[in-house]
Amino acid sequence: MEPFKLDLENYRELLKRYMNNQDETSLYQAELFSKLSMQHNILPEEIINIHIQALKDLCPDIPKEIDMSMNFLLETMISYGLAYQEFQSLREKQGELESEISVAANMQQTLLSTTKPDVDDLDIGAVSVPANKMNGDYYHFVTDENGNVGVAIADVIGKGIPAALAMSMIKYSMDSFPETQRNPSAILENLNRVVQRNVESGMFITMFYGLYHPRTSTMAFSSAGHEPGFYYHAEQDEFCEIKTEGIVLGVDENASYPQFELSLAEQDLVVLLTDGVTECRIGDRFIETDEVLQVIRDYMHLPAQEAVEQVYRYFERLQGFQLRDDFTLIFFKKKFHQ
Amino acid sequence: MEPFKLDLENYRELLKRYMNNQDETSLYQAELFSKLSMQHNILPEEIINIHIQALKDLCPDIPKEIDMSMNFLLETMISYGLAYQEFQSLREKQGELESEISVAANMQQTLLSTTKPDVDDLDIGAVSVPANKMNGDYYHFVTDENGNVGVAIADVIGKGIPAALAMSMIKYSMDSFPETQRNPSAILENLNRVVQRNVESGMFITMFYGLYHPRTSTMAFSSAGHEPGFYYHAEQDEFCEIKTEGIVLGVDENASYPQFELSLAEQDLVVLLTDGVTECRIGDRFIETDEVLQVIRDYMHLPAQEAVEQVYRYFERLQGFQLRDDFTLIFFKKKFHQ
Amino acid sequence: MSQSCVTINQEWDIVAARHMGREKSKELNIGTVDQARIATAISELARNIYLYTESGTICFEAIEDPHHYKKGLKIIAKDEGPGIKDISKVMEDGFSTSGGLGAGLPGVKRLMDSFDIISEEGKGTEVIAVKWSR
Amino acid sequence: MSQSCVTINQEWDIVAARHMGREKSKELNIGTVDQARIATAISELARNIYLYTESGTICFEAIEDPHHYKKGLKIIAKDEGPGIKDISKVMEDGFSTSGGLGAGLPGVKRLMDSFDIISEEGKGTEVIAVKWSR
Ligand SMILES: [Mn+2]
Ligand SMILES: [Mn+2]
Ligand SMILES: [Mn+2]
Ligand SMILES: [Mn+2]
Repeated sequence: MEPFKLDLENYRELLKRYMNNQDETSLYQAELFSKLSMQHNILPEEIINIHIQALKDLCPDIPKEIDMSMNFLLETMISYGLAYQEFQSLREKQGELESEISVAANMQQTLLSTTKPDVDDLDIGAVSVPANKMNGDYYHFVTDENGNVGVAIADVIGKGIPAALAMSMIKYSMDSFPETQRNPSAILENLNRVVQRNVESGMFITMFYGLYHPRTSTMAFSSAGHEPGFYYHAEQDEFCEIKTEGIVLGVDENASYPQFELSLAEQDLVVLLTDGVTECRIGDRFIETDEVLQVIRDYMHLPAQEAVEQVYRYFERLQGFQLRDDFTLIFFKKKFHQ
Repeated sequence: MEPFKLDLENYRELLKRYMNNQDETSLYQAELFSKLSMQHNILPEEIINIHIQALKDLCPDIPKEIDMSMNFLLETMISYGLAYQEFQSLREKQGELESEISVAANMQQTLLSTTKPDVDDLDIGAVSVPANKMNGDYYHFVTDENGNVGVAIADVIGKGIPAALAMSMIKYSMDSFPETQRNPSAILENLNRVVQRNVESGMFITMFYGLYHPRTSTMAFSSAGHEPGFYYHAEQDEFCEIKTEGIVLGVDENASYPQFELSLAEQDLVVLLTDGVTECRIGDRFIETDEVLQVIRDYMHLPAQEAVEQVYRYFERLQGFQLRDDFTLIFFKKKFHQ
Repeated sequence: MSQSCVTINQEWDIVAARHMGREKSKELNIGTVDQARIATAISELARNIYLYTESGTICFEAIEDPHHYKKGLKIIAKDEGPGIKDISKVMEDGFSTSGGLGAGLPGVKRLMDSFDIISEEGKGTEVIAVKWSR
Repeated sequence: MSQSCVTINQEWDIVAARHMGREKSKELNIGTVDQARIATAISELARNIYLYTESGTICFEAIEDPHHYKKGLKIIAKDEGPGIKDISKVMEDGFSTSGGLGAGLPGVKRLMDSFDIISEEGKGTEVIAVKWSR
């Protein structure tokens, strides 16, 4: 195919060939013509105009009424042309805003970054993907001097930039807690007060905090209204929901967060997640818990990091590659004794 | 004019009238037809199609080649139709983003809110207005148990969302400093390390920190590359620049911030500001320092809060009601002895 | 430098203004596409007057550039309506002024080659827009 | 359930695929506008194969909905190319895949009534899209 020119002559030649042959090649070139025209900011009314010109050249005896009808058609295209121009400015504006948000998202990532702890008897996997650029979910690992592993998972009710701002607050606050207060119940009580004081009413945060003691193979945990996780009991090959009590952060200044405990045997698995996983929407319906557990079951034999990534990919596809909510999933797997 | 229907019949009637009369009324209605169509998400190729149908109804003996030519034209419109659909999703997305930013800006205001301290011998005024929705300037007052008044004023190099995120960080960090380190030099050294550690390279923060001791009527201060403020010496009726040394935060981990002192006599005034005030742009030129001081002089006899607001309003108007940078101005005025 | 004007009191006057604008455009040899754009711009300006003010006028003037290289059509839309409080706001896309149906003043700006607006609250608004013949 | 396929090796094959798609659409009584949309979707899919993979196929299948209420055209575009690493990314507007000239996969999704994609890095990509006759 010869190189493409964006002009009346070219359009006329294409149109002529199509009128003679009614061939698909001409129609394909019509498509290319319009795409190139768009790249050169040609508006739809100009396409109509070039069509009128070409038609008059090709059929000089075109009936007058048909000629007139084309002017009428041209008139209807002006507003579409305006919309196309507005689209172009909006795209530019959007580009600027998106690069601002990218910078902010990078800052957030630097700020919220965490390292998976390297513990002998645990295989840990974690994935957290924002629905948009900025993440309103949060997870964090800490290891104290006794080798205990703390894991936090949280979700701001809401998404995007405001949620991300609130998450940064949580992170700063946690960083400034003294080491002595690092048990789940105390941490949530502390955070609750911070949220209560600093966050506008109407913005709530749910959080689960677990503290794993390798010596006893137990996990102590408390939850502030967070989406319940699951405990997979390997011996009985059974999942059960991890029950907790405790209100979301930021509602009641005097809230207390009872602490529970879970004993992990070999091959047991603790699944922590946010509602972006369990409230995955497929078309018009939400996914059922059984389906979620089935997907987890399908991949949990894999190394923990690979497993969470596969589960994520599965749900990403199920939702047509457009997450409706931030998605965070953590696998906490007790290894075989070696 | 009769109520408007969005259908083939209606289009055909309009087209028929135009073909008979070539009147402006029909063309005006063509415009209304296309605008209403756009509101109902009708794509341009559908307009072409309805035109083809109407034309065939009105001229049953339309030459075959002209009919074919219209199919060719229709083919060129598909891409424009796609662009229109993309425009609609983009507009929706943009709307969401803007309301997100509004919420975030509100949160930021709650977070950064500060109360002017009530000190016997001081009259304090402060105003801070963002150029866009989110503020990359920051000011804050603290009063310690001895009645000393701390004042911080800062500017992130950059605007918008990333700047606002960085500002939140500054605020959290300052909140968590122990009381014992609240002298200007130490505060800036501390913050410098926080910024160095947590903020991506390329984002800098300038800050001025002053600590006023009412007992001695002196203000100790340090600056991290911040826009110099002014000291008005009432006795000599003279302004002078407040000289400082110290590099912006986030550049050099080991930077130190020398501390200076200023004695305030009755009616003396300390003016703290960000470069949004001094680099106010009028058309093509920047304002001169003398002009800034003249404006300050014109209003400084007023109560401090009223004075800063008047100065702001003056500059807002000068810039055609479109701030190019965040604008922050603080007056710190030593009262008459009563 | 003679002006021809149409007074806008009712919706029909929008058509009269478009008609006059189109005739003037033809006299100045402005092409079909630009004629249609000018007509749409006139609709927008006239609809603003019709919807938001008691009455106003749309005037037309044939002009020449300083070097006499080209001719153009100048449209002056003037009213003594409530005026525009925040001009930057109405010049933003998406902030439409004519009942959601129009592209607003940013649309007029796009349809024409040059655009200026003067408005005072309580006194009225004047929009001046030019389209050159090519 | 018989499929007709076109192998995409060179640019000309895009036209062959469009042609086959259009013929099938006509057989299914799909209207002119939708025919043009289907052709544009095929261009997009075939151009992706042509530009980014060694070769691939575009197949067509006439289908019926479960209640036999309506007929539709199913398009299956399959290649053994490099696969798509981040599918959500290529499904975003503005992230065009065909050399800046196309509306990309989001365009295909808009042009058709249903859309699905399976891709594995290093193994290839399969897009399945359906358009129903109205
Ligand atoms: Mn959330
Ligand atoms: Mn969520
Ligand atoms: Mn700044
Ligand atoms: Mn500044």
